[in-house]
Amino acid sequence: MGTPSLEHICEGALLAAGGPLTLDQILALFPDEGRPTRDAIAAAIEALRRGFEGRACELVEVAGGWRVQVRREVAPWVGRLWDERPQRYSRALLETLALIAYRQPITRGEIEDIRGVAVNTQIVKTLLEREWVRVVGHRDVPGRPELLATTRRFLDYFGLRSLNDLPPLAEIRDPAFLGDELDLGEPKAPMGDLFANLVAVTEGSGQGPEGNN
Amino acid sequence: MGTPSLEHICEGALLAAGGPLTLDQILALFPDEGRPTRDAIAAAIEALRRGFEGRACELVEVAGGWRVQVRREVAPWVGRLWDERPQRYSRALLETLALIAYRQPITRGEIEDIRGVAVNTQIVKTLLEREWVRVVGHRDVPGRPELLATTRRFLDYFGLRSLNDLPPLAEIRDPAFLGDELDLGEPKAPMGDLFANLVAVTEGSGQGPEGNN
Amino acid sequence: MGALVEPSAAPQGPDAPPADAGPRQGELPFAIVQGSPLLTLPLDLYIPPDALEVFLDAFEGPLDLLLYLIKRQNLDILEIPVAAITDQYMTYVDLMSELRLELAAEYLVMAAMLCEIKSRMLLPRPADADTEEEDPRAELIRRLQEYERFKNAALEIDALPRLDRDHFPTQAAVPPGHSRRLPPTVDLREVLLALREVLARADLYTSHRVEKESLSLRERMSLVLELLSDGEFRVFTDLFPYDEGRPGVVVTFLAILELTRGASLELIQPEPFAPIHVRLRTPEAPRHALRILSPTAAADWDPDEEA
Repeated sequence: MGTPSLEHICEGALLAAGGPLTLDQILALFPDEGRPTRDAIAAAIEALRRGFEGRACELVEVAGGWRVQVRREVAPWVGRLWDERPQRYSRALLETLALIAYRQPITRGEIEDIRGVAVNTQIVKTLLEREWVRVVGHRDVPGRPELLATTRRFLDYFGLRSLNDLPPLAEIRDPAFLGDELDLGEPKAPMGDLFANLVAVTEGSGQGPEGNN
Repeated sequence: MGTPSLEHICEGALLAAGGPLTLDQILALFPDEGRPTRDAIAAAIEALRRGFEGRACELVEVAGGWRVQVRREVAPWVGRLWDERPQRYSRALLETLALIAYRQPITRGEIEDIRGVAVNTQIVKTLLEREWVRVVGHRDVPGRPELLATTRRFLDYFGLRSLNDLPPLAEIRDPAFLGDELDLGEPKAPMGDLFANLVAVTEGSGQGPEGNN
Repeated sequence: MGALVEPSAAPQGPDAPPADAGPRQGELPFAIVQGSPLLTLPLDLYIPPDALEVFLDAFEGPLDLLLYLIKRQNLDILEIPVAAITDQYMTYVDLMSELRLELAAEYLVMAAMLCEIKSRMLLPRPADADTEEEDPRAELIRRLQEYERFKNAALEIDALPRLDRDHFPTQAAVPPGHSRRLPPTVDLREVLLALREVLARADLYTSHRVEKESLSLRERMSLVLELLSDGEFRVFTDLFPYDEGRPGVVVTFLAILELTRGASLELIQPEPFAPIHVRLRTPEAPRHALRILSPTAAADWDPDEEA
């Protein structure tokens, strides 16, 4: 094939990488002299993405960059390459994960408050081991509980580009018997901005703190 | 893409497998009922092989079965994905480099006199290979030891216009300088910002050449 | 593309589980007792402790159980009939304690909360609107809603296509031998810290004082050596830069003197007032750093073919 085109180099790298690659990682494959521009790489990736249409794989953007993945339609057969069935996660684990994803950074105690039951230590351990969740700090209250947040690996695993791609949270409705004077108030988001953004996106716009219906 | 074709299933499996697959392994992906014939699989593989022509990867038969691999032409770029992570340089190397920068042209013996220990040959070799240091002459004393000096590349790497941009020794001796308040974060390759800070500090003090004590 | 191979009727593939096999509250049997699903709790019947345990295990705590009780009756959380729900809830709790099942503390706390709400609902509410009192159910409703939204979010996250189940990354093989060993990156600060340490150590010996020399002089010494690195003679005056003004000339002159003093250079003047030539010292050269040749010797001397 002679000297490979930019698109071929990107294709080879993305097919071989086994995980997402950022534009910068792709740029780093080229020596300093003769390094293509970011725009050229981006254009090659876009051409590649279209080229994958109708094939067994697709090129998708996730938090960690661009990734070639086997299409969902083929997964049932391909999954049989590996003996173990894909893991199913308990509701307790998924609820804990959901709370960390939507309410991060969050302490274990805050998770317990919302779920109404103690958080199983093993669940948090599993989430940490899978590197879906990590400790990002400690809340400055007695006991200095750990603050948990999701990782880029979590986003990559679930094919998300950012937390904004999470399915929107359901709204909280005010009971009919409550007048406006009663502010049920969303429990204050621990670390303001991150969560404020998340809420704004997930709960839709043009809605008060707790949309009244 | 609807129900996947046999060819798509083979393509997905071969790309995801991370190693060669035999026809039997591919056959085993299908449940007993509705399993295609070996001939059908072989035909699909042949179609796939031709489909890969002119792309970044190729489908080749190796001892372990069929494997998708990056074409040789693309390998020089793709192989860089697995560049070996750099180790850190030893303290001895950094000390040697610093002495060459501040006391050039300097012989190995003079470096040993100041450091109080022998200079490892490998260290000088590494500095020469990195092209941060070179031999600029020989001192005319018995043994004619090499005189070492820093290079233009050294200045470029550390973002210096000339050696005068290095902070004077007096400042380096000051325990407050380079202290934690000057935390410059992770070592980024060539460090524009770091150096901007340093220059600001050194220039602010009306730096003479090399202030003593 | 060749024959379509459809392994089973379900489009999910060979042996995919039913699409919504996940537990769905409100449709989930309490338990499977001897093969048959137990859809409503037979309060009037003996319940094997095992079954009750399974039943309780299906819930993620008191809030989940309450949500189940509400949804089972197609009630809206917002209009929760506290009296009826409390009675049902208490039935379970009583049953559990009768059976001496270990009851998680959360269930008891919720029981106490429900009883309190129920009793407050029974109290006559003050007639005047000024002292409007919060509905006793408000906090419970808020908690139920809050829990429910995350319970649903968990189901949605579970439904997201994910690696190892719905997608697989590709891993094409790469011919070996193309990866490189990268040199470490170095921070100038590291170099300076290293130097500080050397200086601290050197100070202990005090025999090595760092002299007062400017780095520009040191740099110029290196440059002069580099200019002469081919071992050839250069005309002395050619070593001086003319674009750096007086300081440039001075520093270059000092550098040449310093190098000559250190016997790295030799200066040669064939005869008085003739141009001075400079080159690197070589082992074969005579020991004098500065030679002024005698007029006779100078007559034969040619800098370009120096022995």
